[in-house]
Amino acid sequence: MDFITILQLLDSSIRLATPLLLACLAGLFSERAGIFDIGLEGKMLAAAFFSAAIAFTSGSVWVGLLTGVAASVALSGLHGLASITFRGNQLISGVAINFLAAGMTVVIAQTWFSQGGRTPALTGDARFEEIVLPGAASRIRDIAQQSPLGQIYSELISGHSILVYISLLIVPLSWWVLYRTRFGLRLRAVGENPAAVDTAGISVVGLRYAAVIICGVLCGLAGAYLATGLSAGFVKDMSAGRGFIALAALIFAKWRPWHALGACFLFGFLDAAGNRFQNIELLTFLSLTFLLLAAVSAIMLVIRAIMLARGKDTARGLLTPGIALVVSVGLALGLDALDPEAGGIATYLNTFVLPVQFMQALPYILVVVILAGLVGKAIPPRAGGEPYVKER
Amino acid sequence: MTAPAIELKGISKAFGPVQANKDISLSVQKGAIHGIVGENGAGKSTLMSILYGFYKADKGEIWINGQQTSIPDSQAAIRAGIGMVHQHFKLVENFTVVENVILGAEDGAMLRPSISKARKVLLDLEQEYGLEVNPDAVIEDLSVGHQQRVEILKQLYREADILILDEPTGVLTPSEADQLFRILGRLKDEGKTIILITHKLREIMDVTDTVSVMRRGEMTATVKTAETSPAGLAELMVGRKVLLEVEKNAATPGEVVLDVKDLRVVDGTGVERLKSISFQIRAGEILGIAGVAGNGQSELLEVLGGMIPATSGSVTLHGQPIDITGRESDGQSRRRRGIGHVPEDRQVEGLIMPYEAWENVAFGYHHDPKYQAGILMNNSAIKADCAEKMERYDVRPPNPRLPARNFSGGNQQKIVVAREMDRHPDLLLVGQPTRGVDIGAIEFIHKQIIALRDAGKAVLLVSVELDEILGLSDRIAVMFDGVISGERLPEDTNEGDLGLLMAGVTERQGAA
Amino acid sequence: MDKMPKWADVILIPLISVVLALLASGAVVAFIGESPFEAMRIMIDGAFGSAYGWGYTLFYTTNFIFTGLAVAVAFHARLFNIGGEGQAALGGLGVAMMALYIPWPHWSLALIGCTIAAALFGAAWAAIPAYLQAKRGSHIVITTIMFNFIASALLVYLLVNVFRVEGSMAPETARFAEGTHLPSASTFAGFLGFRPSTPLNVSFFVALAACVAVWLLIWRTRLGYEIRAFGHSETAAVYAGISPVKITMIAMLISGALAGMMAINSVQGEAERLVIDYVQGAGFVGIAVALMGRSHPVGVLLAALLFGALYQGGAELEFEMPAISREMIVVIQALVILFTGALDNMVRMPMEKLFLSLRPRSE
Amino acid sequence: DLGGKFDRSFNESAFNGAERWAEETGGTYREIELQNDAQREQAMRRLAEAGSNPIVMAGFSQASALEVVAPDYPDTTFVIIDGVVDAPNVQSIIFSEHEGSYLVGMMAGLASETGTVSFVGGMDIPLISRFACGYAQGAVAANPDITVIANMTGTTPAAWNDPVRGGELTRGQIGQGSDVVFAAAGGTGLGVLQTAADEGILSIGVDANQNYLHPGSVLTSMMKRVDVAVYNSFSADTIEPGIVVLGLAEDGVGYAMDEFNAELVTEDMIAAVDAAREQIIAGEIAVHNFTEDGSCPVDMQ
Ligand SMILES: Nc1ncnc2c1ncn2[C@@H]1O[C@H](COP(=O)(O)OP(=O)(O)OP(=O)(O)O)[C@@H](O)[C@H]1O
Ligand SMILES: Nc1ncnc2c1ncn2[C@@H]1O[C@H](COP(=O)(O)OP(=O)(O)OP(=O)(O)O)[C@@H](O)[C@H]1O
Ligand SMILES: [Mg+2]
Ligand SMILES: [Mg+2]
Repeated sequence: MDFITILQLLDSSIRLATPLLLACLAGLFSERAGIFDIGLEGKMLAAAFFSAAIAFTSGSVWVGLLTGVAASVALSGLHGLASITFRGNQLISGVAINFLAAGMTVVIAQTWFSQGGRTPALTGDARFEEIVLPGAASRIRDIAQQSPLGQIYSELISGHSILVYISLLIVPLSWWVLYRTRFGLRLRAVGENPAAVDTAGISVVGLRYAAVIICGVLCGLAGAYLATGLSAGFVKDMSAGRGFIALAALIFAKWRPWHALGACFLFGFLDAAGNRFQNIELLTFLSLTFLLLAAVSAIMLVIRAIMLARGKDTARGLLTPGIALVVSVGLALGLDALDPEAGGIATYLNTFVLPVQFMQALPYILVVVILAGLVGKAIPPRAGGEPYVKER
Repeated sequence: MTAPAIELKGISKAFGPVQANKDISLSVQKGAIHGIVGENGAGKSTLMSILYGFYKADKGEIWINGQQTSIPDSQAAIRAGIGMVHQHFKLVENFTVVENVILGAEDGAMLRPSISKARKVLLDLEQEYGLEVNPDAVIEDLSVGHQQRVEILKQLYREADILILDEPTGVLTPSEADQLFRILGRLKDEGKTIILITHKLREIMDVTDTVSVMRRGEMTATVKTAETSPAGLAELMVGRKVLLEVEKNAATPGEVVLDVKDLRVVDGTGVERLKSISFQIRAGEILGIAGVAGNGQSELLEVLGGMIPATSGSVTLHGQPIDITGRESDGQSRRRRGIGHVPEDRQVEGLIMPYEAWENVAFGYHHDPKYQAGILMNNSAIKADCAEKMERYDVRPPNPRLPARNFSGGNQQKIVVAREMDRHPDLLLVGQPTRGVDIGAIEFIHKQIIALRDAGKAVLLVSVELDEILGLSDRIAVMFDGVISGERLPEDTNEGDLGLLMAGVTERQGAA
Repeated sequence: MDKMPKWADVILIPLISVVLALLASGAVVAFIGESPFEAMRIMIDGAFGSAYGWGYTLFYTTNFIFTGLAVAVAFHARLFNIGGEGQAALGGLGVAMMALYIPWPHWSLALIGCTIAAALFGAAWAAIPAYLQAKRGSHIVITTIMFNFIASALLVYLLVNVFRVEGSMAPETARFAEGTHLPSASTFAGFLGFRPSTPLNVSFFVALAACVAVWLLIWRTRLGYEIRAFGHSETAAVYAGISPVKITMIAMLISGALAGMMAINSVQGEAERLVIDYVQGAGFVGIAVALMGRSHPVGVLLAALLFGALYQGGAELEFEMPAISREMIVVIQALVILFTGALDNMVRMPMEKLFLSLRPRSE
Repeated sequence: DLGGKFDRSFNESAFNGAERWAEETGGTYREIELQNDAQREQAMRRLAEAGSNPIVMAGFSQASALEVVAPDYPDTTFVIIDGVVDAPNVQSIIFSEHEGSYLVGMMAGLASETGTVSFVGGMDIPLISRFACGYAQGAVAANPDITVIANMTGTTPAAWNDPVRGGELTRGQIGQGSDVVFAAAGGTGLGVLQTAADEGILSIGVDANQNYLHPGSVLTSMMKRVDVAVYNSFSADTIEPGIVVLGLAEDGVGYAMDEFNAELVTEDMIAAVDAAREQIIAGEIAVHNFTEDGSCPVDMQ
């Protein structure tokens, strides 16, 4: 596998991870405040539709973005009404919102545009164009001609929609809000023990609505990115399960912003890899697998090293990821060096072509494996899912 | 004379058909410590919740420092200078101490200044009142005693003038309680007004200036503490004379029932919770285990009760070995072997709160053949059994169809006690049997434990109440840091001596 | 203690909620310029107005009973099984293999065989997430979502590459042999006017039996008692000697088996072959059904009937009113879930006040 | 079929055929859009009982339902598109997608400068493989050294409506050198065509004429004249039972030329492709049909 392929893979990961990341952070705010939200999917879809529809009619993607966000916030408000004000079941409300968005978007689209639940294709200012940084190439074929550093610059750093950069900024921002502001402290508290917040004289209802609205805004960005950034228009059901994957990423990230970035990027990467490597031979597949393992071990090693430096870990903690790194790099290189034409085991292995379905399921399989193997128990915010009831 | 700090006039509150407070009036002078006593469900917590704006009274007025004040929510209460330490702590478990303290009392939108200010204030408070806690400790890592300090610190940080404490000592060790009262004394000296709700009459006698008695939602009396006695208060509360001392005959220990040798428990995080514990209990004997919470008593009960496996060691019951590390390590097989277990926390362990009383009466014994009808459970048999047990153990109301959560703490405990003792287990494990239970129920439960002993059964009693340990036990073992730091006979020791053992001082300090 | 009479609680409030949902749906229908009353009439008539309508309504109901019960059982153990979709798909695979490879002499034997296969395959697909939850604490919501995707990939692979009939374009198995065909409603209830083409078949009774069985299991057996206890408090369960690992596994296996059993209705009973993506969202509808039915078999049955009626009535609506697309039906479903499930208290709170004020005050 | 009425390709095309017929003749027709599998039979029976004749079904998934339904309504004539049902009152219309795909494959091979062309399918089902395989054969015929990359979008029905992933797949293929991409993936294909336009490569539409979507970027479209088939069925006086294969000869499949792609397609390309077309019709070139044996003579990556 050559360098540019890896870059393209990472580049694709960034794009695919962005809607996940936004939706994941949306869920993070909501669930941190104790409101479970399986309606991320629906809100994303509604935002995708309204942003595309209004971007088309107004000709401005920014107006579209605002409308999309507003639509998502409206659904959030509905979720809040059901689960905060009327203390309904948060899961049911989420399910209802998913159905509602799936149906409504198409019904309205059909009424407005008569194109079978689609918006017309967006062009020009009605779309988020990729931002090409100074000196960067934009087209894949031009990038391939550049030097490695230039490739990194053009492929990875440059050439994304503004929403990608915004979403990357939202990660530290979320962290900062949650852990460094009064609002964040209260938000986290209300998800853990609303009674504590209530006795402290703070409005539980107010906080939870605020969280749900933030969730709506972020979901709105995610949906708008899908319809006006990644593609040029709305197609029915175009969220394609990403809301659920974002939810999985959220649990995977244990409800923490930086981890959410990691989880979403990993999911995006697995997705990109599944797209890129369909119909591959077993041998290539194995060497790729070990390469991925090596990457994961390297990350673990770095994390452990940082913890060691901070005095939160012993040197022994470095051992396992270290060994894993050496072994997997060795195996990956070894397998790569085997010549499939030379006969013997290599040729034998190479006769197996993995079915495309396997490669498409692989990201999901890997998520399960990683979850079971690397991540411990995920403990959700303690008051999550329970309406706060205070007799009056 | 200045206006009273708190004056309640004609407060009434009903929860549906339950009249929790009936026309209650109360007046507390500034700078006084006022006690409120009453049975479980008498309405004490409700009254205080009204004062703190948690519930809205159906009728009545609240006057603070001579001014009529409306308290529609907790925020208004805080503004009126009222602070409350609830019976069940209102702390965010995975936050640090300082985060809990500033929650709701932050100085600005940013946390950092608030936190550094709070750190300073906490340091001052610590020096002023001896309330030491590590500001960066996470609540769930703290002992209950420390958690309670955090609750008090929260109120002090808010500069509350009126402090309400709802059963603050229910979960504290005697020394922790003493310390709490010293702090309350100091607060009082500063002119703060304190309302103290407790079931422990000794505490009332020791620290309060005045005391009110509540019964079935009504305020039956308010007296000066100096002019009353524990027995008098008890009678006012329950409506009859109550035995405050445990009455029991001398023990007649028989053969060894439980023999524990070299028991070790290492928990999931690698911490050694029990370090080679060995002891025996004979038939007709109560072994009391004293100790500050968190020194291995819970793990001891859990291992013997089959909730967690031991790492090594041996346990025999009537000479027959019990498999404590392997497959047989579960509550069911322990019950089959004749071990009853009243757990330390009835609400989290002993009962399924949404289950109705009859379902809870079968809990853990649901495999009992007399509860079965073929492959199904014989629900009517269980209900009948439950009604009968409720009758005999004086559970009120005696309604098998009421969910456990709708019983008061004392009655919940009676349900657990009825379930575990009514089968006359050869060995009864009891943890904190009377925590948060009113004196009427305490008397009852103590009698049951003695009766079981007198029937020739072995009892292992774990309690942080030294009164209880001293009153019930035939032998006392003290646990400290996972080991038994000493053994005493009750007639041969006193609270001071036990207190030292509990603190890890093993030399005998001239017992009484 | 009760704030309202029981009939108000179980009948009046859901009824008002459904009416509100239909009013909201009517507004949407009016928005696209059609008559809401006419639409309403078509839907109700389509779902319940004829044996034909009932045949389809109850057919869908059967599916939703299975997937609804599946979610409900897991819910009692506080496990949120979102994997009904995948488990049902695997159940279909089980049924297909059973029906294709064994020459069944009679449908009743085939039904037993296929039910077992469907349950086993469904349970097997739930087993890995259950094991990971029980032993490793891997969040069951994620793992079951992932297993839905994996199941779908597996089925596409098998249907395209293994089971597809030579030369056929459709990724589906061959039609099952005569001996596996389940009697349709026309056979056992023809006197009610059901015609041979009715998809409703004997597996409806299996579904009803499953309701009873689940009710017995949850409220009358020791296992059910343990499942509920575990669902309420894991610590207490351990205290009582109930093994969390065992309960997690068993509850999920039962849940998966129930989801898988949907296949006897759709695959063996109706399609008589396994087609690609035959579950078509029934697993997700099962979540709504279980939540609305408050995880009680009777509630699940009623909620399943409601959704069955929505499906069939919605289909009729679409046939009769060309301007109404299938997405409109989805909207109506959403509104029903929203009002009866999530906004339940919106109706309940004022009703409780009303009943309290009507009642003469005791004391 | 379940993809939805306005999928911009297959189903929409059928609908357009019906509309054209209705406009021209003033006749009326009824349509039913399906929501799930159980409705297939239901819909057919309803239409038959309502007296519709003929009844046209679009989509291979209808075949098994029709097998059961057709015998019950001997007086009604059924037409099934893309599927084969052997019954006296059923006409089965099959398109030779491989032949049409062969032509656009050739065009791709001729237009490609990089020597790599690619294909994006929806789900990996036989029909889509037939498109892919025909396309690959055509590309190789135009340029024996060509590399053909083929990707599928997913394994759930969401694969037909995921333009985002379609775009990513296309980017990946461009990264591997492709400069002509053929999309046979429903709504997902819109993302493919869009990305191709953004990245400045050529794309090929499917089923209906999609040239107008991105003028100057869509090289051509592989037309599958479902509209013609529907129109003919409605207009015909009598419908012969049996299998009707609509291939190049019948103009059932073909490539689209119009003002939107006129500048992209050179005279030479048209000449070469038309020559191949004649040869296929004449039987001189045999385009392998994937569904016959489930394999493809050309390797795809
Ligand atoms: N939220 C509630 N809903 C219904 N009834 C309640 C509620 N809270 C309290 N009650 C009822 O009010 C009465 C008084 O309860 P309260 O908690 O004030 O008693 P208490 O004196 O504090 O008892 P304890 O000593 O056990 O704390 C009880 O009989 C109880 O049944
Ligand atoms: N939802 C409820 N419905 C009816 N009664 C309730 C409800 N919640 C609480 N109660 C009643 O409130 C009373 C007090 O409950 P609370 O939670 O204050 O503690 P408690 O059980 O009295 O605890 P303790 O014994 O530790 O004092 C109980 O008697 C219980 O019957
Ligand atoms: Mg780039
Ligand atoms: Mg109380």
